[in-house]
Amino acid sequence: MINFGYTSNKDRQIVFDENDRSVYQILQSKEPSVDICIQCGTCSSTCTTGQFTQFSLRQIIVNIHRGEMDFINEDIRKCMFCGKCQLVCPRSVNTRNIIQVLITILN
Amino acid sequence: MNVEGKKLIWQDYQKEIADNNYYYVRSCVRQTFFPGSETAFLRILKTELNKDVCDQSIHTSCTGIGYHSDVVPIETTMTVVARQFALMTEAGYKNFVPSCITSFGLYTEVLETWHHFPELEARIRENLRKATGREFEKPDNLAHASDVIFKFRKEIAAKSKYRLINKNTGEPIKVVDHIGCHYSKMFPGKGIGGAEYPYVLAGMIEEWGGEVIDYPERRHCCGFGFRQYLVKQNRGYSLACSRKKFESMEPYEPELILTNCPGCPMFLDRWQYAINEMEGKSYGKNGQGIPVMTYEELAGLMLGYDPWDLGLQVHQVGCESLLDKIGIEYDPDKKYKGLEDKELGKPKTPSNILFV
Amino acid sequence: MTRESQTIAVIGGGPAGLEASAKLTGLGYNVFILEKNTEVGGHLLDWDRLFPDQQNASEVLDAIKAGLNENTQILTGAEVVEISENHRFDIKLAGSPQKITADAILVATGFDVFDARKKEEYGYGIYDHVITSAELETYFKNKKEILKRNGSPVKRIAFIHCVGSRDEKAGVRHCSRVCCVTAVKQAIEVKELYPDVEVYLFYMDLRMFGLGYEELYKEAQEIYNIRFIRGRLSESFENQDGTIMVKVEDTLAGKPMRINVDLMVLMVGILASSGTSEMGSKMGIGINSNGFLKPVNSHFSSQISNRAGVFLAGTCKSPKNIEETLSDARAAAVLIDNYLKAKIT
Amino acid sequence: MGAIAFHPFVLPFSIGVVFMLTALISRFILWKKKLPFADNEKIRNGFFTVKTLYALKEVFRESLLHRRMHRVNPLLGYMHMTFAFGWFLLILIGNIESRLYSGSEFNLPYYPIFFQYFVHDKTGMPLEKVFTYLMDMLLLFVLSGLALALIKRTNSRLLGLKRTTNIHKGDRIALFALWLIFPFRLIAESITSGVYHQGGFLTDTFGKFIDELLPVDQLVVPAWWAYSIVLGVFFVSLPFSRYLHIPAEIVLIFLRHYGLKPSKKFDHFSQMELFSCPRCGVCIDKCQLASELNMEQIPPGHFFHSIRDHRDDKEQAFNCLLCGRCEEICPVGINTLDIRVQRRHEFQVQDNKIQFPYLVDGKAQHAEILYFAGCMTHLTPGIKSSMIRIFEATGLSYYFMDEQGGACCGRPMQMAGRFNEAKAMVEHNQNIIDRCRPVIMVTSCPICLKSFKEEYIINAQLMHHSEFINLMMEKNKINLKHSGLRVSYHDPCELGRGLKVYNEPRKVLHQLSDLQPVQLEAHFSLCCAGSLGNTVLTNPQRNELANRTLDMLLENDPDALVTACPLCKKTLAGSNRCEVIDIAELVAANLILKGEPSRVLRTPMYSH
Repeated sequence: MINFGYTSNKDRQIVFDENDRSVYQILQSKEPSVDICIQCGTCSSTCTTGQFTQFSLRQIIVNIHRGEMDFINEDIRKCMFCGKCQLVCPRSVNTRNIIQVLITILN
Repeated sequence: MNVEGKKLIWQDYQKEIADNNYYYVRSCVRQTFFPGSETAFLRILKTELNKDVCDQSIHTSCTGIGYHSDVVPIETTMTVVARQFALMTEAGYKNFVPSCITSFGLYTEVLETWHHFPELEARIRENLRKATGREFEKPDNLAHASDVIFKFRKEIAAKSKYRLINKNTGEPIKVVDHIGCHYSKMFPGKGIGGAEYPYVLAGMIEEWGGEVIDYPERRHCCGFGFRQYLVKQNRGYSLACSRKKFESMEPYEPELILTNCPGCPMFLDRWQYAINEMEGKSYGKNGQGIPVMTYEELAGLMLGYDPWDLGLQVHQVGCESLLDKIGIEYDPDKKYKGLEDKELGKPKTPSNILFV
Repeated sequence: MTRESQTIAVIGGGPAGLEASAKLTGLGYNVFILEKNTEVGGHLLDWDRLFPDQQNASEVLDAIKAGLNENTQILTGAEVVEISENHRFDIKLAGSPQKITADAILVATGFDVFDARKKEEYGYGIYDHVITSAELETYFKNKKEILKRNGSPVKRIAFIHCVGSRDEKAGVRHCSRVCCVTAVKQAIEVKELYPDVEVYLFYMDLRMFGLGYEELYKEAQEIYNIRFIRGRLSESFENQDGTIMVKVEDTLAGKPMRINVDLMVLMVGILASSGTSEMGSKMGIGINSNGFLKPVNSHFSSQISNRAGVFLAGTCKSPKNIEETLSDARAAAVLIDNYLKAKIT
Repeated sequence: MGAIAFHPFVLPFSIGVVFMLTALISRFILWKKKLPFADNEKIRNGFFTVKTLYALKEVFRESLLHRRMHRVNPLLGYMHMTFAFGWFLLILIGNIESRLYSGSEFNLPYYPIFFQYFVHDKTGMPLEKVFTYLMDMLLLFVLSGLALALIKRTNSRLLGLKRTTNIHKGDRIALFALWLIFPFRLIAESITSGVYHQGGFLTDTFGKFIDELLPVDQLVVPAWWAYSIVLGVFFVSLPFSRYLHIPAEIVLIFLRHYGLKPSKKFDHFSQMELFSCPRCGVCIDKCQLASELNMEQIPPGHFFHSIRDHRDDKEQAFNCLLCGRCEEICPVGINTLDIRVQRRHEFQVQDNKIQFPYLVDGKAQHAEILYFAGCMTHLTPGIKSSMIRIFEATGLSYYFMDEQGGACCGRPMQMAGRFNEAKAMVEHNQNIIDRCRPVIMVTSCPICLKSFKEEYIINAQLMHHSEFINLMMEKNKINLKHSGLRVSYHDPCELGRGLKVYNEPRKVLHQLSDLQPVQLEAHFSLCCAGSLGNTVLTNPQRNELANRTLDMLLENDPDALVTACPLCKKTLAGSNRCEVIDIAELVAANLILKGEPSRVLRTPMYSH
């Protein structure tokens, strides 16, 4: 093996068919309202934690659906559970339970 | 796949290609990467097809690499391009044939720009006049060298000694084509077959007996992308692009990659070696690489030229497996011998698998 | 003169033309419906069920047709060649000595769906498993099974929104409005037929403008497990096994994405039909930048053309759903009546 | 007397008693050993004090008389009282009777129980007739309770219970044994009396009746066998059935008097509370999830049962509003909410990593009043601006701690049982509050207030804005005019049952408006269903509950509904059935300010 001084860059593409999307399936079975999210971003904009960090429930949901699980476990632990997201969600997604279920599934 | 549908599209992208009297401009890098290719082009046109080709040594780089790397301003580039046209005009030619895809894209872009902004053209004429005292006519016909070979693919086939057919099985050789990005992605109408399903190389492969293989990442760039390769820190990105293509084509088991751009054969060839050195992965059959060729090299092989005259020994991925399949005769001992049997020196063989 | 002595030529026998004719004959006028095709009904003939309540298109068409009375004359296969004006309009039809004389003309020449072949990179007409929404509708209508070319079942379907809508590269700047909800409707229908099929919708925006559409969208998520991915198809490719590789940017995850599907359905947009453009140029009616016919004022006289006695109804003016089309046709009928009454007195 | 009275049929009873006592005593000894040192210390220090006497008094009042149960449901109270107090008296009087007869201090334990078998002629015994009458009377008393128990089991509605608890295997044996004890005693004593004519008004009469039908002299011994067996069965099954609540409650009462309290973790005190639950079922009807949404398994009666039986209680633990209606009503005074949260904690992933590293010291500023609006209040800006207006009217200096948003108070995390995480937030906010050094700390959110009261150490008068407004009113710092509105007041759970703030908001509202009564108020108020305590409920379920609550609140057709919690406001307003305003908003709109005309509350948006 030769070190040329560079390596092949990691592909950023979401390879949907190869990603492990099982967490979404479990989440979906335990909290079906995750399905009706329309990714409007209201939750992430009102988020108390969002004032301090890049935390976004919207992105967490979409990334889990795509099986992009990097950092999800760290991210969900940033949530303070205050419930503002639940109050503002136009689709009435049970946001807090999504966090609750994820914390259980991912540990 | 519905080939009929593809043909409908090909019909929409027909292109006028002059049939004689070409003014040939060479590529900066091809002569060092694949030195036999341009020689083969001239030999085919002049001796096989009896065409008039003007090949001068006084033209310069088109500045394309510098232009796309943001180091040469556009007016400078246009003036250099204007000088190339002036040389053509002075030599009495009207059909401009660049060897390089980047050049072809650049000439097309300059001509299009002048078409829409005549005042710019006037200023460039003025610049050229001031700098060199030359005047120029815009070419009547601008075609890439691969367009010219495409135009005469049937004539070449008629004169061919070999066909792209496995002599043992009688099956056509499976070839993937890779078109240089600047050939038609910028101006789909200027490329044979357009940008989505280019036909220029596919037409040659079909005509010479091979089977064209489509694969999902066919349109993806080889990874040259000037700034990606030229800066060493970015080189991993270049490598990743080629790797994406290899991984995508691998299941189709192609036996040859055919290219028409200076950079693409370079990267598709050398990166196979680099990936193998880094990770031990190879994409051809039996742990071998997939041979990569330029269209001139392939045309030359079909016409029975000696592989070593075509410069196939400077390829990183050895082409002997393909030559054997087609049944092309060659002398293995002469591989690393130059003109008058001068020793060229042997490359260091890759450590883990036999690539050369 | 009375209403009974006056004649109106309705060009185009789609929902708008038929509905306007029904209202006009109801008022007592004589109406000629000039239909280029062999049958009246327009695109409704090819449609199976309508959003958002899944009513049968044929029921709707029958209800419209039921309004026609004996004062209506339907001429099918009738292509307008020339229109001349001499107090009244004289209309010459192709291949027919018959000349129609009318006191007013209603243009209801409708729309054509976008020719998906123009989006070459999507592979329609080239890849085996790429169809349009209009084709899918005929599958539903003819109870044709949705299978792969080799007869094996389809496991995953992608619906691609905005094919020939909101696409300057395809020369279409407008939003075709109804395709979003059509995609949702068709996705649900697919799931009803094949509950195990995975369905993905690739969209830029979801424009659920009508009452009941948003509910349908939510139903798709909640009941049918249909997934929406916000990303517009850049290009597709046919894999070795005939599946289609869909390449999008997953804009919400902020990453490029690729996903293999067995069937790709292109939600083709609504364009002014060739007949619409033809009528526009033949009669000197204004054409807007999207290729649709331009009424004199799009707010308060949206059924009146710039040429006296020529009226416009339906999707020759803009993409519309059935409800809007029929309302528009009825409005046109009223305006034609007003126009002719003024002439009578 | 002479020889010791004995018959083999006393064995089942005797073995049962010995077994039960052994099981109970060993259980309690084991349990006490596991108690933390501090708790044991409390027990040691309290034992020889007046606390023991108070505990005894409470045991008498609650374990025997069931006073609290009487208050909740008289019939149910009576039923429990007959079993507990009636049986207790039967044993007590029976003992006295047998001792008086034998004149001995020492009796074998079974002797008083089977006294009627061993002694047929009590002539010469002091107060012979009185005892005979009393014992029959007491037996009748217990039997009347048994009749009620049978009715409760078959038709609970007659006892004012819409639902009752279910019985499970272990319980069933104990329950049937218990039911049979007193009828069998009646039969045994009556048959004996049928032979020897020794009984009182009940047993003698019944004995004569049986004598007419059956050969009573042959039935005497079998009848006593039967009575002894059911007693034995009951005693053996008691430690393994819900009847463990009888001894457990007594122990619990003592422990409470010695100062033991529920902790955050599910510990031995929690277990004692759990075993003290008699599964009387009064909590079931009070639970809105059970009564409105048919989630039968949620109320503590069932929830505790699942824990005791080691069944999966996760759903039950999390699907609870923590509204406190069950705790309020519980006759045993079990801390139902604490146990619920303790169980949640058990299910949570214990994470000892540093929580919320992104929380860095926030800005602090000294002022007389420190105002913490709370996360939810940021979604009801009307409350925030009203509070600012009120603060300004008081002329006191104030600092709005989370004006630009801040960390959550930690209560929602606490309620979810994630204590480490909650602690991190508490520490963050505590630090800011300490640096602010306020005189009064006001919050608009009862959820936060509860957390501040329980989790924080705040050296200031800590109060909800309704209390603050009342205080300012009483000190004449603000003056209010009547709004002219008829309003109804909704007690937020956390403010009312959680913190016992019932009067202050009402006092303020009386000043401001025409306050209408509602059917369920204060202690008994309904939850709005927006509760952060529940993570499981779906939105349609929450809407359903909110609508039922509104049905009750809007009975008197008020002009507006007033509440004192941003979450209640949002939840109740979501139905669009009436104008919902916060008490602060009503106050702010009706402040009498010098030199400025007071604002008029906008007209109600929804007419009804």
